[in-house]
Amino acid sequence: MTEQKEIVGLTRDQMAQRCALDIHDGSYVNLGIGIPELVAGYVPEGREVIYHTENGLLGMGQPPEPGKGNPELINAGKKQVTANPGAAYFHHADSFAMIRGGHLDVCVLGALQVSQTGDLANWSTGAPGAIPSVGGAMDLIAGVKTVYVITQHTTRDGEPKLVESCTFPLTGLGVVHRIYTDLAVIDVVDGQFKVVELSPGIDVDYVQQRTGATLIPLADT
Amino acid sequence: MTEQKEIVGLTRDQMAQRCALDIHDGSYVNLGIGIPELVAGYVPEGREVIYHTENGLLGMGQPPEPGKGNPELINAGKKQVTANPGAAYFHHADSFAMIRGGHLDVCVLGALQVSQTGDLANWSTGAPGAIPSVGGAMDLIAGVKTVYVITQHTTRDGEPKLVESCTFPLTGLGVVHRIYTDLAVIDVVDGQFKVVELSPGIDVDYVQQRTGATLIPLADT
Amino acid sequence: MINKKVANVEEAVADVFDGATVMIGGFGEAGSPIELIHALIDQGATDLTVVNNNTGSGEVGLAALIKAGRVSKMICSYPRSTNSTVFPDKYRSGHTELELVPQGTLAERIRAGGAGIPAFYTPTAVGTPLGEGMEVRTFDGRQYLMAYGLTADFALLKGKTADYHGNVVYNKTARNFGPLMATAAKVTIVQAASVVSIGELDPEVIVTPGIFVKRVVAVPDPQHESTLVAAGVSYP
Amino acid sequence: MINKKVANVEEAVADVFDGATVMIGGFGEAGSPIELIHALIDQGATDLTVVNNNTGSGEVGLAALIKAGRVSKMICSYPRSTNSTVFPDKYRSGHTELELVPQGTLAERIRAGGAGIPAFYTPTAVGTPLGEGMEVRTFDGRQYLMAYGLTADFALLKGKTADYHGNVVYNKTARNFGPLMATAAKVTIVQAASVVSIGELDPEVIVTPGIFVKRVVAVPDPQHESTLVAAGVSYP
Repeated sequence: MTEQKEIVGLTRDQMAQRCALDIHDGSYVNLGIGIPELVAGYVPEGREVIYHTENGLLGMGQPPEPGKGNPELINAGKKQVTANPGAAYFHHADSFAMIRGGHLDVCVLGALQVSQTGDLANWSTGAPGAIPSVGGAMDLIAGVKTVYVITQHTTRDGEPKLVESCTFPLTGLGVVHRIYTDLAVIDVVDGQFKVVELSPGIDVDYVQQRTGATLIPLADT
Repeated sequence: MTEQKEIVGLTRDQMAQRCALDIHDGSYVNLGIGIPELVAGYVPEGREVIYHTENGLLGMGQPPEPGKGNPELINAGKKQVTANPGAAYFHHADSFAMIRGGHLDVCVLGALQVSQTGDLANWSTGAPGAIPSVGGAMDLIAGVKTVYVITQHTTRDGEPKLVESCTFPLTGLGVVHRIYTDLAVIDVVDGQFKVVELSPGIDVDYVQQRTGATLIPLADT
Repeated sequence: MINKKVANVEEAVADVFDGATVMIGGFGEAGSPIELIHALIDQGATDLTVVNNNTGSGEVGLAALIKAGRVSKMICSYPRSTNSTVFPDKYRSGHTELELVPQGTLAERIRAGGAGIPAFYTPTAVGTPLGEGMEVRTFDGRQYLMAYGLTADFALLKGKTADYHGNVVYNKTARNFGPLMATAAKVTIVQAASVVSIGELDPEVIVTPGIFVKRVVAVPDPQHESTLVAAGVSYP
Repeated sequence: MINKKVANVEEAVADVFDGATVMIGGFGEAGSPIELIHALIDQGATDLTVVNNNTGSGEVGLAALIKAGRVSKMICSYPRSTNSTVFPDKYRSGHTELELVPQGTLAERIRAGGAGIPAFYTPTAVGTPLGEGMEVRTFDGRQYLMAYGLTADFALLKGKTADYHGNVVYNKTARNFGPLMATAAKVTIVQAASVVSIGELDPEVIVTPGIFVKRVVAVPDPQHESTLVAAGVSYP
């Protein structure tokens, strides 16, 4: 009797950990809300990474100990944080000068959809009656040097999030460099999705079936 | 034997003193190099005026006592100054945001020529071979709410400095509100020079003869 | 003599008029001038255009102003926040119009307004729904959108310490939009936990020089939005 | 670990290349990084485009760099200063080109370059010779000129105190163009009288956050231009 192989892919923490491997020592990084926030917990030994939060802090640290928070020291998700030694506070125009001016090395964002040309949709489903809210997402992807996306490979309903072209309202055009999903690490190269790495126990056909565009498999690279 | 009346007009200090009368309590003021600098010494009793120097200081004070200066605390003329209590330092973009954004109430400048439409020429004679230098003059007259000029009524050669239209390269178009000369106080109103006040012992004909445009005399106003 | 201190928040906001554009500092609760906003609710001005990153939380501060029906238009980047329950109704009923602006473009538009810059170009939002209707221009082979400077009649801000000349320092991430809005409003009003004598603030560390500030008012123990919301407070 | 401190000024400027655009901080002598400039003279890079408010004084610092023939173009607002005797010759002989920019437009162009803004509109210089050739556009009935963002390969700046992350605070009016240029150069190099450990600078008072700075170098007793000029020093 053979054991049925259960395909699960990476957990949220594993995706964050995989992404953290690609963030170099000395990088200035902005992490989006959700899975991207977990990346901060997985910086490899020996690397120092400085976190930027667009509401005016460079050198953001971990959440405060319970009861020790300050309602005037928060992150872009409006959660209480701390400031590391070497931190600096500044106003919103200076903060977005860092972003728009290309001074941040990496941002890591969530996604509703990513197209094979690197378009990102992550701010609105375009549903009627929804309250549209964009925050700093469009600024980040327009300005930060390298844009990483961490996302489940498909929606809860099994719909592909990696697609030929986005159907949701765009956050930006041609901006995503690399995507970390539960199933694979995928680069956007010359208008195509290129598989860089498969999660343990996952084969490329399995990923292709769950992707809305043609993948360039590992073997061809 | 009648005494020959000697016509002299106001001294440099008297011109500055006259100008100081028109600067209201609580004003934020930028003073140009030369006679305008003297205005700071004549603020009437009971008024508080805050001086801005475009190289990054609001709350500029008097020159330091001899030997007590700091080469890193200077004014726009690169002379050593002091900072009054309540002063603030800021960078050049913030300093010119104050100027361009219309936050300064008054600037007082020197002039080569002023036209009857309020054009000012004060940065270049346009002489061949001269090294053109503009500094902050064009920014000041484009941004400050009220622009005063203090100048001798004529050049050393007796040529009028108040003219129908400037022949020297312009600093700005239609920007001057009031001119303080050794002979008169003159407003720019609707494209004409209007005499507001004559210096003691000076009559309007005397001023008109030394002016390169038609004056609206006091009597007609 | 220059003394910009006024006696209380009521006096500070007394001249806000119907139809005014009011910039309100704060990112979420950090920097939100709750006491000034509550004074504005009491004062009664209506048909306001409000500029803030968000739309408030619970039924206090900015959310209470919206709930009271005083806001006919919001200019903000992120109206949909946790506990932001008031704005959706006013938006869907058509009472409150929404101008949605990316956060960095919003910040830069306010800075530009204060700095006498009528318009600038930004790469943010190119090719997106928020770039629709904006002028597109190419520099060095890349597309940019033209954005306009933004100014206001009033700004209501929260500082940490102010002095009688209107110099202000802020507290941590409560700084956010404050220094920008201070420059962009005709009448900038700052509440600060303490208002100190001239010369007590170090000229090297002042964030908002007094030239940008018209009035300061001491609010020694400012309330925190999250505390009020958790306690279920509804203003007034 | 992040440690931006380099051993000396020679190492700090070692990679400046021929033809580079170099922003140099300072307004007159206040904020002029004389030791870094002298190291650049020794280093030998030439055909430089230099951005500074002035053109130096006497035959030290920036004036010495110009005198050595290394500057093919100056972008500045006020080349004609007391003791500015070197530039006029280089300008008249055609060795050094001049781009004259009003001071506020120069400052804003540098800020824009650092902030990812390719162009903006300004009322300064409308109708003057310095506005010739610039695009004119009317907003709200007033004319403005379009000015472009300005960036550089290197910035040489003088701070008061820096830390190992590259955070910088300045001294009085020596701040001037420093915080702007720090943002607009690919490689920003700061000399500071002291370089301190991480955490020694208060996060509330840092003027240039470390993200903008590539290298810091300690120059404990920086020379003052006016002292050198008065002493008749000619570098090298």
